[in-house]
Amino acid sequence: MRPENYQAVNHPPSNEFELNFGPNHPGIEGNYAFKVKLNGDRVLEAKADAGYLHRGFEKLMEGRLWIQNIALVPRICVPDPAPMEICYSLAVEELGGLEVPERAQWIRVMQLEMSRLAAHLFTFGGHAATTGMYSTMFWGVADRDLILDRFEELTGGRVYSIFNLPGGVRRDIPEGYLSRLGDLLDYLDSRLTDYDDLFFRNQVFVKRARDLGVMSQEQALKWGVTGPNLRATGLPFDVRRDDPYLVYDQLDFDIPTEQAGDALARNLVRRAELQQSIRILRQIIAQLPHIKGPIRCPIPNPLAWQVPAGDSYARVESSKGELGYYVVSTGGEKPYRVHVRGPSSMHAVQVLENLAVGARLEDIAQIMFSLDACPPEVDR
Amino acid sequence: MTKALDTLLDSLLGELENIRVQRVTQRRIRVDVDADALPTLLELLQGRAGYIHLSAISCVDWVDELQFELVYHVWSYETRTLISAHTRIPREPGVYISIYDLYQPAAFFERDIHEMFGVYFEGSPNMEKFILTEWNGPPPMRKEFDSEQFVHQHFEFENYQPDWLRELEARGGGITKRPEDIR
Amino acid sequence: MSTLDKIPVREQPVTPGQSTKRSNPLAHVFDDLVAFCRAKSLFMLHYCTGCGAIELPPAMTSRYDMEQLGIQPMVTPRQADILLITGYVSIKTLKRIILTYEQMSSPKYVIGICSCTVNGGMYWQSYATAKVLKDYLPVDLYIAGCMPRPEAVIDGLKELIADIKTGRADNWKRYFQNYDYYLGNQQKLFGDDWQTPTDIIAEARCYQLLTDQTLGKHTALLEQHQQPLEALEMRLRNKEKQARD
Amino acid sequence: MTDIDYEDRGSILKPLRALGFLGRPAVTVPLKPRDASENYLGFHVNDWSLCVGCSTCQKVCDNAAISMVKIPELPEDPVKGLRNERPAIDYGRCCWCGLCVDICPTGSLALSREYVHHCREEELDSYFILPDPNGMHQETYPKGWAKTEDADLLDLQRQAMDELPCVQRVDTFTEIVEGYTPDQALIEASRCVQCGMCHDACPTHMQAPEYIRAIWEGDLEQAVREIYRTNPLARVCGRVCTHRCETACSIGRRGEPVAIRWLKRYAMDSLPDDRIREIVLELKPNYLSSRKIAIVGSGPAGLTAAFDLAKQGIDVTIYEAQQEAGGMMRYGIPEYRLPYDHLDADIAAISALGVNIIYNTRIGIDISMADLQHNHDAVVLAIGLQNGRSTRIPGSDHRQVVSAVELLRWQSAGQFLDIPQRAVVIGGGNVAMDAARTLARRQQQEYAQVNVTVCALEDLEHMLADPEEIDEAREEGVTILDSRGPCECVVDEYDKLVALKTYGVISVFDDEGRFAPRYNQDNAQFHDADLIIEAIGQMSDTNILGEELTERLEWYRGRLKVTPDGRTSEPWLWAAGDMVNGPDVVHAIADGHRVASSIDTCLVAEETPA
Repeated sequence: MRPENYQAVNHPPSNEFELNFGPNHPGIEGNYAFKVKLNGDRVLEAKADAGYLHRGFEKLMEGRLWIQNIALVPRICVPDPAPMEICYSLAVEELGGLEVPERAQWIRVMQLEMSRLAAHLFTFGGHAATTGMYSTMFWGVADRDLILDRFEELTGGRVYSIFNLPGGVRRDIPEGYLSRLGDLLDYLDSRLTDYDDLFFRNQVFVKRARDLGVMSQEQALKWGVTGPNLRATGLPFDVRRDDPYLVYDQLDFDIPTEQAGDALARNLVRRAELQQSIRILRQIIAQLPHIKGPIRCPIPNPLAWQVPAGDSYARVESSKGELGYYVVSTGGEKPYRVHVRGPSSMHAVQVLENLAVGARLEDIAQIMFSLDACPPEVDR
Repeated sequence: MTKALDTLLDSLLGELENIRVQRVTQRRIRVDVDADALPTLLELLQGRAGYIHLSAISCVDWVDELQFELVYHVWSYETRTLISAHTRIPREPGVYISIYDLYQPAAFFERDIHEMFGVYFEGSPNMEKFILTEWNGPPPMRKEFDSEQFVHQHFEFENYQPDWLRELEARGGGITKRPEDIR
Repeated sequence: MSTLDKIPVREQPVTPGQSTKRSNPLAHVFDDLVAFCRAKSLFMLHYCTGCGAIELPPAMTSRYDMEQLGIQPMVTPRQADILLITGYVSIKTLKRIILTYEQMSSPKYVIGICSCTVNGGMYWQSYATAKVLKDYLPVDLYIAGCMPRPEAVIDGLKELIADIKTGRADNWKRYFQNYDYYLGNQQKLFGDDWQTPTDIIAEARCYQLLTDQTLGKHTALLEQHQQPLEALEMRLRNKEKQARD
Repeated sequence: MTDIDYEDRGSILKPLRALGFLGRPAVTVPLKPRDASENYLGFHVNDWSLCVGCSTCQKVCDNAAISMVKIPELPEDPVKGLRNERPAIDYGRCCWCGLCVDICPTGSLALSREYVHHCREEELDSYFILPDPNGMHQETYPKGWAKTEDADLLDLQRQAMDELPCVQRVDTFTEIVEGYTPDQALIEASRCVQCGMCHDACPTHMQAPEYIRAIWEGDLEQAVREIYRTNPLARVCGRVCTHRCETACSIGRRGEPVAIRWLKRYAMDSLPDDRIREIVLELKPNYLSSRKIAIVGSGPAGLTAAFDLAKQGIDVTIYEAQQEAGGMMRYGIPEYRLPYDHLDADIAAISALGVNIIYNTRIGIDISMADLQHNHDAVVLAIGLQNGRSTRIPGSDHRQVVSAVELLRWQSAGQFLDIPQRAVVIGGGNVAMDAARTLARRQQQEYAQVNVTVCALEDLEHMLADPEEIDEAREEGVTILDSRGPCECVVDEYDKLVALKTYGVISVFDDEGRFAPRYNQDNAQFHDADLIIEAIGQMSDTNILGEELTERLEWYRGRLKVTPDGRTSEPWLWAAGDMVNGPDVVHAIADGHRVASSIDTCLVAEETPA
């Protein structure tokens, strides 16, 4: 068969076109595609075309030991892997009734917030690039890389850390790590104003992003939008606050919101979340030295680990929104079923399809990046 | 808040027969309900307690019981609790009702479950293939589909012959246990 | 078939690999110059096929700055020299990769990074990913890691550049010379009626890379159902549409 | 909420601000690989001197990237738990998660800080590497992700075994070791990584990984089945086995080995006897062979041989001189280590297979070897080592000087009646300890006080008895003197034994390493004794064979000469057990298997006309 990209469709004489947008397109975040129906450059209809990154994670997990899946899960969302590991671990811990030591919980929160910072910086970069402002991307990616250096120091891996096990974390933090992290935070803090000058106050961006992909709060709720995209419509919902996990209830942070619900608002929420993440991390740096104890509760021999039968649904606020893991065990050495609910599975498909209608072709990329859609989460 | 929730749950218990409610943790509630009663339950939850956010629909293939288990995770922004509504449908023919009219996000999950498990949801806006457009095997998430076996039938793997291995084999050594052997 | 057939082909016995002998003594000097320039400015196709792509933005941007090597991302296959396969390729993606690869103009170089391109990587059990990339495309360079750090990628690219300078990186020729083999593997995966719009056989003739391995039973299968593409009919002005708007 | 004013139009001079960036350091790093972090997940390194080839890394690898490769040059020693295999890793699969490092029982595997590798398509074989300490490209990089205390995925602590405290055990013969509770057994079983070192090390190659697995999965019947595949005397071995398996266990490389012996015992004890017998009877054949085999002696070797042969449907008869079966297991091992009812249960299970045991029948007296040969197709000689060796020092032929085996046999048979007030044991092995501790118990029962002295030739470090035996004996009030060489059993004028005279030992072996103790005559001691027990080794009582047969058989240093599978020079006669290769239960069992299979093959060979 011919790949449908090459199915030449002859329309009756009109200026309606069908266009395959992606998967190989710089405006697309990741490996993802749209079938767009255009009138001129107005989008009449957009249909998401996913599956380019499909690996059948949920099937693979059923074939691997509980602990082996730890290496698998971070791959589900490449730009923001830490929440994946931790969410899976939380689900398994709930099943196995494992008590995670407090120190481990703090270290986990540290990873989550670092990962959030990195992911947001990355998303700016993307969005800026879609408006032709590459220097923002260069800055964002370079600063993200500094965070990755800290990840590398902590976990031994730059992007995929594979640092969390059900029951805790795999290593304790290195000597003098927190101070180095503190320096990094100071640096990032000082950079924020640069970003404002370069990007958030940049009229090129502001004028293009405002009133783009507008979504009212009702629509957002109806479409199952979560995370910064939901908060950009004025609803201060955050899993960290409303369904607390780990030690977030001991941490002090705000939930930034915006009212407009357009691409600009979504970016401003992320911009504000950078500050909040830095704030949280500073609290952790202050607290962590006083929290002693083990970094992992004793777990059985991984080769013979049978998690008690049952099911659990764990939720984590990833940088993209609400991330959920539904894990079912039949008391065996492998999961019976793992279902991953990626936030982008809403944003990248339904929401994007809806928001794209009426937009102009060149704005689809912007909308996609402003929603921070992560294709591998959709495909799994 | 939790008190209000309890009263709500009691009222639900009253209105639907054979429904089992079980509070797992402070914010997690498990509800088991018959397949025909589920939409009503969700409607009540959405209408009465503001469970307007469908977090996910999970499908579990209980191949031995010849059943699919559908789990609807709904979240209420008001009561801040997550209700997981479990229901079971027969594996054959594997047809169920869509809840798209209640929750629009259901469209994605139902479509996903359809192509991964082969469960058909009547009334779902789009049951076409989405992720597996170029896959013409059985629904892969079904338990009877053995991915590893499929791979060994359809793919060859790299057969390395590095020099050190050849030398070892010349000296009577060589690979004794391949990873496939212990699986 | 496609218009490439119209290109006049010099009637000469073609031996695979080596180019036909030239009379002009300066020709080789010229070739070396070309190879040198080619190695100095490489365009890398901007296509994130898998997770490894996450390490490319750092490699391309200020921190590691690939452009010091004269390598830049390029958005269209036609102008790209390097096709970077970043990690696992799901079968759906592999089709696009092959289409893209065939659209790229020779000489073209394929780099497979991450474990997955070599032997299936951590998705070796997966029903949805292709396992051994080099069965479907000739690969010039592999970079190990899951995923490789930007430094590793750049180090690999340096080697590729060196190979281009010496003219050693010519695996792209193999695709034309052994098209039947590659097509066979592709058909095994995508079904017998798999075809791409690019007419590889005609191109092979044009590049004088047509060998006895180029054609075979798989290409014969291809001939049966290959039709040329029809162009889309477009009209910019349209009465009734305007009336509606 | 945001504090930035994105309405701000800025001014035309704003771009000049960018000049400020000239002062900032550049973020670009040089175009060469940076040093990786301290616990970087880089390429593998493997310390071959530590690695034992247990293949645990292969089991935990989630990408099926690890193959075990045999390297002929490396040492292989099942008894020490060494395999000459090392992991080879496929970098076309590996994802550098480091689980292999965290689980490695020996701690030999680690990830280095090396991370750059690339190759052309034709060099792709370089992706399949055999990690050694030198790193992937023979350049040694510092270690990255390596084993740390808090990150070990294995439980190195063994489940403690409860024992009777001294006060409770010293005056009774009830079993000392109490055995695992179900929870303990479960935890202990879960520690196993299924490497199979134990299986290789065990003389009779028990299916230890399989039955430990079964225990972990809670399927005790399966465990018992696995045990009976290779060992019909599991209750005995679960208690008194010399557990070579545990010395080989790969967990024992850094921690305490899995308590394989106690787990076997747990499996056997936790099922009711009749259920176990049913499981054994599953092995009973539904056919009967016409062959008849006689086995002399119902020790471990004889019983095992009988068990195997009976599984072949062969009619087996065991001739036992004593009034009960078990040989040394009954008459050599004191009850507090191996309670008789467990031994009886094992024997009952075996005889349930149709093995016929004739008691109180002494070969040479009640029935001759010739008759056995005449009535049976083959005869197995498994008479063990029933006679104690004598020191042959002056007075050692006195009636108050007995051998340890004799004493233990009295005790087991209930014939040990007049208990000596003061006893001296000569010897430093486990048998000596058994005798001493038995005496101690009897003395406690009779006189409520212990006066037993053990005179060992070796010093404490080199004493042959297990350390815990020595400690427990001391706890129970036994005096243990090391480096004392016996020189005379002193007898008074009324021909009554009064004491043992010993010299201090200068050296036990001579320069060539032969046994030739040298004494220091000046350092003489007298140990008062009403009874002297000689525990310096046993020998087998071969008189029963009769001169004529003894003539025909071939001998080697007083031991019967046999082929590896137990055949003597006589075509109808096999020999097995301690009399062939030294005193050890599990070796005797292995011997029994060997002999049985050898007999079976020979009989089959005879049946099929050549």
